[in-house]
Amino acid sequence: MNFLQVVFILTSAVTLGAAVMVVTSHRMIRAALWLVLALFGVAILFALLQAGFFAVVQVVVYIGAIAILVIFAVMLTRHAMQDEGAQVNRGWWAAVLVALGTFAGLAFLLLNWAGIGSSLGELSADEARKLIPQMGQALVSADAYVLPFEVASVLLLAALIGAIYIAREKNPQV
Amino acid sequence: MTVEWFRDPVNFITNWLNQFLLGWGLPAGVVAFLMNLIGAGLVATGAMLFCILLIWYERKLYGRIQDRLGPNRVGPWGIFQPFADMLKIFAKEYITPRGADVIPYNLAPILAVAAVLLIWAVIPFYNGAAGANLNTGALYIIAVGGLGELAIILAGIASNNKYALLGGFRAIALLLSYEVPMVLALLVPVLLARSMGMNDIVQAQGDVWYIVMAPIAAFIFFLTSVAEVGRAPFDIIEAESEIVAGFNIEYSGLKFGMFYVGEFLHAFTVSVLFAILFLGGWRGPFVDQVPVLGAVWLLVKTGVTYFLIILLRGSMPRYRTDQTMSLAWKILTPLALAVLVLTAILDKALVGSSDLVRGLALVGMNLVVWFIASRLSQASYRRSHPVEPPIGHAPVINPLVDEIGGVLE
Amino acid sequence: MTIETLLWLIPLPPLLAFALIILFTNRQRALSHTLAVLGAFLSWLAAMIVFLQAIRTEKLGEHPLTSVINWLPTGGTWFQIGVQVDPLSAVTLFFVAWTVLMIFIYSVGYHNFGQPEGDHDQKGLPPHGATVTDENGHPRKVPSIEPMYARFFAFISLFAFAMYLLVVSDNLLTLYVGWEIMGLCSYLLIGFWYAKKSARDAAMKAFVTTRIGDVFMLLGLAYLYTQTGTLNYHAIFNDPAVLQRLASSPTFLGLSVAGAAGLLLFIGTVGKSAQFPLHVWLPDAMEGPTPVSAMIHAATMVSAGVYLAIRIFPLISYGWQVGAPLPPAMSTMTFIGAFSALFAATIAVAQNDIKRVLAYSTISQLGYMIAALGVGAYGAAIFHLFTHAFFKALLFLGSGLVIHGMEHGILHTGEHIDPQDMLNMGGLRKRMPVTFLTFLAGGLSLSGFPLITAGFWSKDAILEGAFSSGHVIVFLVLALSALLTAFYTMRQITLAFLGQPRTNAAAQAVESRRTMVLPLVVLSVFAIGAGWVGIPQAFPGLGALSPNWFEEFVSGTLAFPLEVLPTFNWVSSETATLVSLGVSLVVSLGGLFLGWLVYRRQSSATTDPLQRSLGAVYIVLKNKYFVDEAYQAVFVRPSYWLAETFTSKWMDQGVIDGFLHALARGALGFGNFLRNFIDLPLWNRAFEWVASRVVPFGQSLRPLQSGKVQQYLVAGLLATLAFAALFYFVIRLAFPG
Amino acid sequence: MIPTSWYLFVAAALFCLGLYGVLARKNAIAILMGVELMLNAVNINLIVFWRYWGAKEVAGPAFVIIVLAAAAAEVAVGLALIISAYRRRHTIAADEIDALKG
Repeated sequence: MNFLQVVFILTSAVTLGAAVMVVTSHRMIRAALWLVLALFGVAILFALLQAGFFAVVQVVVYIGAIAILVIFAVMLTRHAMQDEGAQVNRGWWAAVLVALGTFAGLAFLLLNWAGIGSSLGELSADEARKLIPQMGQALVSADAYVLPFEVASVLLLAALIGAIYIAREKNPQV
Repeated sequence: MTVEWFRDPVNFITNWLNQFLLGWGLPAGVVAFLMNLIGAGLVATGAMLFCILLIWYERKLYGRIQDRLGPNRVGPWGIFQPFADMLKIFAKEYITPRGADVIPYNLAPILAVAAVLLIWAVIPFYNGAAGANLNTGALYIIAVGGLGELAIILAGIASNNKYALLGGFRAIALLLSYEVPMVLALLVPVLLARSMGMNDIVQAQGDVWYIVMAPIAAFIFFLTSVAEVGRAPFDIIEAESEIVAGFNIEYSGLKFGMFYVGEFLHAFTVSVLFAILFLGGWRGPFVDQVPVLGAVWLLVKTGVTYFLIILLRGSMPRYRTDQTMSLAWKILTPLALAVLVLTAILDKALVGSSDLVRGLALVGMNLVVWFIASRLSQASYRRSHPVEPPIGHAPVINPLVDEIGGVLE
Repeated sequence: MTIETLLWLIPLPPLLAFALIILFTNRQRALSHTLAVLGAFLSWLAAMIVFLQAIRTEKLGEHPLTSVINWLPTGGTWFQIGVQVDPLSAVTLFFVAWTVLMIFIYSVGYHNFGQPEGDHDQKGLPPHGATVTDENGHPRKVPSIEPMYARFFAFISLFAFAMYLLVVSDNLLTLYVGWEIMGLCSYLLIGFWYAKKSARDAAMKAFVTTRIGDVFMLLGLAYLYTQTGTLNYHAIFNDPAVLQRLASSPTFLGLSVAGAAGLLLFIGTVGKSAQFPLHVWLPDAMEGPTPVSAMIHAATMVSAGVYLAIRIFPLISYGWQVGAPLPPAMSTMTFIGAFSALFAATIAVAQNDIKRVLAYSTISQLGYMIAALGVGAYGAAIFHLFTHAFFKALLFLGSGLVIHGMEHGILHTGEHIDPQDMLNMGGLRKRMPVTFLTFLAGGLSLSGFPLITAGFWSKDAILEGAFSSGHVIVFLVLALSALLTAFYTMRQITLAFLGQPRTNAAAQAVESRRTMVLPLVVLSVFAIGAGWVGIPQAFPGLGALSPNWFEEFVSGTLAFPLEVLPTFNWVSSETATLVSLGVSLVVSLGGLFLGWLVYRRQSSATTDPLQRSLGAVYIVLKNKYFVDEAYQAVFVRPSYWLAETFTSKWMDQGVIDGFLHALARGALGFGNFLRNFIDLPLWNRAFEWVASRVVPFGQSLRPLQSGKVQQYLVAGLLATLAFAALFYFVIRLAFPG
Repeated sequence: MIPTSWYLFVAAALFCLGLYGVLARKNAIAILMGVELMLNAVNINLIVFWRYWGAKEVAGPAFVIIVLAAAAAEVAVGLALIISAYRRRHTIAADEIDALKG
């Protein structure tokens, strides 16, 4: 039980707890803030995995953009927040069932997995540094992932335009 | 290794303390943890204290710009004025409005300051003296910027006040819009230095600063970071006269003080960043012999930049919201994109050619882009503002205003 | 940046200029032409650098500057495209760069930049001139600026891009791409004043006519590709094995594969460089904004045809040796070339439109080159291509200046005469001296004035080649047309410049501004001097002074190893040199003298002295042998008739429609029968019954579709889980361990 | 030296929590949050397995980037939809938006 393990256990505990609060808390604002916390936890997990780049990207994209957007939406629709009363619909027990079932299935598969006993060693510093250039190369080289990359970018553009179009007020003179 | 203390005091002390603690028999991990803790504490405290001085400096300068004396009662040249203000703020009562969401409400000011302080972790004060020489420093700065926005929106939401909420929206809208060109402009030095690490970027500006090789990017970065700070001319987000001081209206006492300090500190921080990214950071004469001199150079450059910011604040009128938006989306973002792409292409095309050629090409490219951009913007301005609309023609309305409005409201 | 990278960059600036002008700056005139000229200049710069590099390279023919990238995946392999500069491309690049740059500069002035807007100009018509009041208050007519100024520069930029692309490309496909873009550009430029019917028709004509050639060319490409699996020059023309295989495998009509492919490609050349019988479009192309687009067609684009012909020369000539009878492909080339040369020269004699004369002379000069190729003198062909580009460009620009001056005079005097008719000119040498001198230089060069002009050397080389290849008829024909060339050139000069003005307009003509005169001066330098690089060794006196650089440079252009080519002994026999020299001296000087003799006293602005002397022949020549009318009668009318009467009236409306109508009526009747006797009574009842049973069933299922997404999700996921588990265990049980 | 299985279990748990949120929550925005949690769990797995195979093949990280892009797009469009739905029907409760009810 060394230092890193302690850090890991604390982080994952916080993350999962925050996640629980996200799906259970009554006030949407709170839920959103818990979401931020959970995302932070995931970022720290990335850092523990020595994927520092992704830790930072996680913060940029999820907290810097997505969480802010979510909070924005919460604020914009705050009149419709039924913060009191049941936050779950009638079929929630089925949801619990499915979630638990999924978890059981995943756990079962994991326990039957060959590498279950393995544990992740340390990456040397330059190995960790290699990630960014490698990935950059891979994302734009024709024999690697340039196609998915481009598709993703097109998707983003389309989503942007679509979002603007859907969300804008349909005022007559436009 | 041994370092003479006067050359590189920070590492000297660090090493000494390291030996000392290890001498106690503490495990290495704990020692590293402690060292980081101490370092962070020192940097944070130093920055905050420096900020107090800055407040005085700014108020003095601002007074002179407005043909006043500025603070001049407390102490020589009123240098202790900020301390008096601090005491006042400390002594004030904490009011938590009814129906406020307590945790976020109290979290907001802390985040506001923390977000700025976090940036200092990656700032290289001089060669080899940085909190953490992340290889993703630039990205890290952007990420931390996101936290600042979080603080603002929390303040807006939590304090259960529609003006605060509107102010929060306004602020977030502006900050999000200006983050786009800022990131794009930030990528230009990264591109030129082939690294996102702050110290590497400074290292890469060995013979010529990036403000020469990428003037447009520098210009955009400067402007957008002023906007991110929320200073004039972009201070519509907390304009006392138009809207009641925006998101922090419900805060009082030290909590308000923290927002206040946060803003000043942020202004100072962005000038440090500008100095590092475009003015060659700690580079200057004799830094190779005496590294610690770098800190002085950095401070000088930062001072110049900060002076510019104050000058801007003192001399510029305030933009309307729609004007800020159209500036960000119609001018800065396309410009930054164009510059980024062209820089990338040029840099790739000139791989292997001498630095002189590269630099000249980049400068030329910037000039051409600047020329074209100014031509286009003038043309569009003339199109949207006809000199005298001919009889029988409908007045030209600027399409962007309702567009942005449509997007944002 | 390596020289190869530069090679890739040569065509790009004009393309960028085109895009920018079309998209952004088409309102600002100054910005537009700045962009265009800048683009042309950059390309010129790059081309010059490459050219210098090329002539400094040892054995360029063996190791051309080249760079290749993968373009299209074709099955397992890649279709590669690339750029390449071998001596031929280098030479072409040289004159293309110069002429193009000159055109660009020239057209700024030609389209009256800086002049006021016209009084009643409209888009699609040439400017009519504007009225301004001069310093002492009198209204004056002055030339007005072209209404579609920016558009013109966009088009010629695109054109320049295509030309450069064609020159630097290293395979037939990209060459074809550039080729087609040029076809489009010539269409756009000829029809630039689209409001004039004549311009519209000319554009259509040019497009369709060249298209005929292009279709065959495309066939040739496809055929070649199927045979060799590549279109790269180096892989086809420089590989004896491939050529051997192509040349030895026979096809129809005793043609070898090489011959057939070569002929198909050559038809493309015939279309593009306006050889008989596809020559009709070129004279009409003069409808474009003269002379700039005209000279684009005449001096630059048509060279592309000859360029292609020279490229494919190894393919055509493989295995042929001098003295042996010509293979069918080569004899075809020889015939068409020689015929076009004479044919067009004769027509040119009787034309009065200054530009048409030049157009026909272009056809005849290109015929020269083709004929030279046909008899195997490819070096001479390249040489003439080189020199011809310069002096023909010079002549066209000069004629443009003349027309400009005449238009100015017409604006001044308000006469209603054709500014392009040479009979209306005369005596211009006093009014426009610089134009006169430069035009003179070009004209002498065209007619091969001995020793000092470029045209002399190249034409001499061709004649010498024809002679020493032993085809006396070809030699005589070429000599005769050289005589005619000199004659009509002198006719042109005499009518336009010498003598007295025959109209007031001519008396009022003025020299144009500097931006238009400067290019002429530059070009005339080349028109004079470009020939001295190619003085044959065996030439008495001069030959000894300098080695024949040009030959040394271009020999081995086309094919390496050289034995692929017919070994043409260049330092040929003294007799050949002397005979051809004598002949060319005689014909050029004689022709010039004749022309002067006939036209020196020309005074009437209507009749041509030849009318009397030649009589009926003159009528025939005047009407270009009635070729257009013949085509009209043979191709155009029948196709109209076919379309309107036969296809439309008889086939469509009569046969097909009638059949369909009958079918429809039958079907209608049948349908009615089915409806009334089967559908209504039987099926409807049956299905109504079924439907009435289905409705309650649907009612009972209704609650399932609650419209709540989450319920659907839950159901779906539950099913997924169940199936996943099922499969997992089934597999486990089926394959234990 | 942290065991691989720890990460994987945490990821699985996070995934299932998100799943529950998606399936059970009334509020459409909350559903989006659940989706975000699930995506994060996926990202953790991708990175973990990248490490597990010795950090040589960059397929995992590359797809993390793709997932991030997809997530951003999804949130943008999702929130836009929610807002327009709110404008039209003044509710964002997922089980009240049932125009497709049979």
